[in-house]
Amino acid sequence: MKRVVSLLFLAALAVLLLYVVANMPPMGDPQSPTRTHVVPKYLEDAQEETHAPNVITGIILNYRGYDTMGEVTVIFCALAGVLAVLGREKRGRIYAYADRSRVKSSTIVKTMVRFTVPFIILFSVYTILHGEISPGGGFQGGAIIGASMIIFTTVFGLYESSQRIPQKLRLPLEGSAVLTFFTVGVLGMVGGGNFLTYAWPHIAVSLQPAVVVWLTILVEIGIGLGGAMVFISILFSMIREGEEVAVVP
Amino acid sequence: MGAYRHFPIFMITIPLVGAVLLPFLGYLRQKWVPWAAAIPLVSSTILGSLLMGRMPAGGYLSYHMGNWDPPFGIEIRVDYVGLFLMLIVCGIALLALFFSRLYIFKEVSGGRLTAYYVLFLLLSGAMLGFVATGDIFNLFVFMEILALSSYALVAIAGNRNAVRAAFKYLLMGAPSSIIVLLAIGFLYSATGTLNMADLSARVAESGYTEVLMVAFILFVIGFGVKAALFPLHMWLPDAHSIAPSPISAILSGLLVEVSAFAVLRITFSVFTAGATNLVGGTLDAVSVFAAAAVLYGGIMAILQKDLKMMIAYSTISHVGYIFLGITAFTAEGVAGAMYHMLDHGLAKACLFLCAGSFIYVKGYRRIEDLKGAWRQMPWTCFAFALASISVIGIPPTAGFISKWYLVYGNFSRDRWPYALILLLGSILAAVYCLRVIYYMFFQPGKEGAWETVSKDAPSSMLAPIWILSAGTLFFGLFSSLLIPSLLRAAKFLL
Amino acid sequence: MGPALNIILIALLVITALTATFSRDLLAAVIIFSVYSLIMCLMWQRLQAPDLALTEAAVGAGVTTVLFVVAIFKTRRKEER
Amino acid sequence: MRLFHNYHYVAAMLLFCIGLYTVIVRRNIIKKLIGLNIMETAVFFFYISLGYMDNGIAPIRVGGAQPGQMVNPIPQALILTGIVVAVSVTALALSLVILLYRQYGTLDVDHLMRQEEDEGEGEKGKGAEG
Repeated sequence: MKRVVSLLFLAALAVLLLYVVANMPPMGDPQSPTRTHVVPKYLEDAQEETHAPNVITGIILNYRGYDTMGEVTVIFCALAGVLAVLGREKRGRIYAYADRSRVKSSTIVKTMVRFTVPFIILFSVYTILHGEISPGGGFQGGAIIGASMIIFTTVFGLYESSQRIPQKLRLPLEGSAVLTFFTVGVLGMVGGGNFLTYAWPHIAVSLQPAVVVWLTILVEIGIGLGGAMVFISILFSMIREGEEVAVVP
Repeated sequence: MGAYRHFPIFMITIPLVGAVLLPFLGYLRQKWVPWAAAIPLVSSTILGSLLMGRMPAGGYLSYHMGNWDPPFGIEIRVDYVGLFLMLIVCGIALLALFFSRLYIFKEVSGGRLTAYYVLFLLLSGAMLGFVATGDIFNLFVFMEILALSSYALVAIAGNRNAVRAAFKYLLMGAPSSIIVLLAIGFLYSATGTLNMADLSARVAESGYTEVLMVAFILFVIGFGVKAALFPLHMWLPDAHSIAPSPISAILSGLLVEVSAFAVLRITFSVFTAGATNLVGGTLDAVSVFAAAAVLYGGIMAILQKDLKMMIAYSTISHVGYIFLGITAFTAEGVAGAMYHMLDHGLAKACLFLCAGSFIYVKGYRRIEDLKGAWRQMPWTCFAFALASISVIGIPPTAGFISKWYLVYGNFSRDRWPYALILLLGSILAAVYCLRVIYYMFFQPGKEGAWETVSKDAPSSMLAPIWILSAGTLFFGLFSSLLIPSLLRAAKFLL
Repeated sequence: MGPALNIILIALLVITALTATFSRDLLAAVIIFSVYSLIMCLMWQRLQAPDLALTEAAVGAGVTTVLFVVAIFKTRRKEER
Repeated sequence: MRLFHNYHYVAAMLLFCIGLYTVIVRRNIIKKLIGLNIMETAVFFFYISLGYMDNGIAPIRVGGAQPGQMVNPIPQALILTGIVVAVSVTALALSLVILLYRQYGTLDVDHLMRQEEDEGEGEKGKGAEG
């Protein structure tokens, strides 16, 4: 019964959606509203106004920076939620982890991972710092750092990796994305504009490009570090759940 | 305006940043966390009250994020109604926070204390941002903060029921967020903009009426889940009754209202400015569902044995009231819906906090256990009675004023069946509320269930309860403070 | 080349999505879902969205999959009847 | 026929419906979460196709690329936010799943609901206190 109702609902929804698609502007039409209204200004002026050749970086950090501030709050919120539900891993050395996710890895695998992880992190740093020119940016870089730590954890186990990135290091950095955004936002106000103004009206016009570029890089680094730490903390918290065994020191 | 224009953004960001800073304090001195958590909310409340005095009547405050002009940058748009709702959010959240300080040890273990307050601040900040934003995608972002923190807060007790209720909530809430995202996509494809003010102009002249119509339907479905509109309400009774009581108060008294407010804004400030024909059919369907919600919520509330469950079902019924007000499409109806958001927020928060106070003192959750409760807990019981009167809609309270405008708004557009259903809803509310009151005051308690010496909840818990219930009385007696400006705002929307 | 490749990719997307839905082995479903994400990432690259392709490869196919795998290790691998 | 021209959109809607089907009909909760992710990616796909134009190039202004040829950057910027939101929801949901399994020993929604009914109304109140 319930199944039939839900299938009927799905069928109705599918018909509705297809009806919309059949009436939408044709894809790639240069005359469609999405093409003619806001976009031309972004494409024309983004480089001069945000000093980021990658228009997307310009939009997410500058034009729609407030959205991105919300976005980093969302991942912080997810972290707070996961920690509220599962709890953080214990501090100190008296706990060992009997994690099942740890593969019995051979020396070859261990050496390979030890060798590649620094390069992955190097790549992610490049992604973070180069975000305004090439594809990528703070969040992608952070996710890549998180992924590299995931590889490390699957091979060496949680104990090893939580020694490399201890809680003391992660705790202050988890909120760094939100804090950087807030700082940049307030600096924009001090500089005479509104919240999240990068080109401060109070300073000389010739200095503005440099300020915008440096603030952009600052925000990218903040997002990258914050994102990476949040991912690592979420992962550690999920792996450690129910698997902590107290060991007499 | 000078520095005042910066106030809304600080009202939103200070709780969010406070939430980020709180873990440090939790790491160093956990004892101070409950007090420190109040600081951001207090400052938001102060900023909001200062701004309220400066608000131009009938005007609005538009704040351009990053100095980019609206269609290009994000705009925060606070009008009189929005600021009013933001102040309600701040106030009720603050009272629930103070209530939590002692109460929370009953339901949340010490290790999760910091996480509780962090999520609490995120929830409050997100609600403020959700109300204030003038950009439709930004609305989605804040909705997600709102949703994520509320899932986690429902689950925070960590026991079987809490986790199950939270997961049920998530399984309905997450798809609804995606549906809203899809609706935003449709809207964007037909208009090419995301700013609400700009949208309302472009919706009117857009040629893609089919796309816009379906986008509106999807918006109603998406926000309908969040606001627990009748056929989409399944998550609400569990989530609201099982969450810790201060969180129930926030979810029931604020979150539902804020989602209904989002529907109101989408309906009036995006779609109907010159495009009423687009949304007419959908709104008719919504009013049928809302009427069903009034009856269903009322009847289910009568059948409940658990006090918090009863209050939760009553919320479903009241969401129906709010939607009937919105769909009435008259200034009185809309103003009534807005006023109902206020008084339902106050009354429901008060009822849930009272239920929490019974749990705190005696651990009683069932309605039957409350027989003779007033002898031990007179203050809680009287506050409960006052809030119930507002829920029913009996004259000196705010509930009466809003219900009067709702009924009037529906009558004046020849929607008399809906007006009758509103009255019937009041009768149902009287049945379920008066039953509890009857048990509390006029039934002898079970042997040993209550101590004869009065040992009510501690005064730091009674104070929030009484402020809320006095609020329902205050806004009932002095409705002329707000009603004219709400009517003017509603006329402006139509 | 043009549309043909897109259509092939879309077909693959639908096939992987359906397989992920109907497979009884949860781990297999998750791995197929990560394949789905990777195909999606190729598709986005073809639609000229390199930023998103990078993000999807790192987040959708990487982090999300790992989170799913951890959750499956913590719970059970087979779907119940 | 516009439906054929918009085949990207049609595909996105199809995937959306597959995802929604998984969320509504499949009983396993991890399956439901996979369905949620499929739904999300489908919507992202829809947004990105919305921004595409024929012979467009990525919106990165290096090497003398002309603004007129670029695809629409706005949906891409929005979806970047969307992806982050999606992974956040998934992380929280999966941690709830782990806890749910520890307490109920099942991942099946029907089994969960049966256990809920077995506990009965009165037990529910007591359980939530502990």
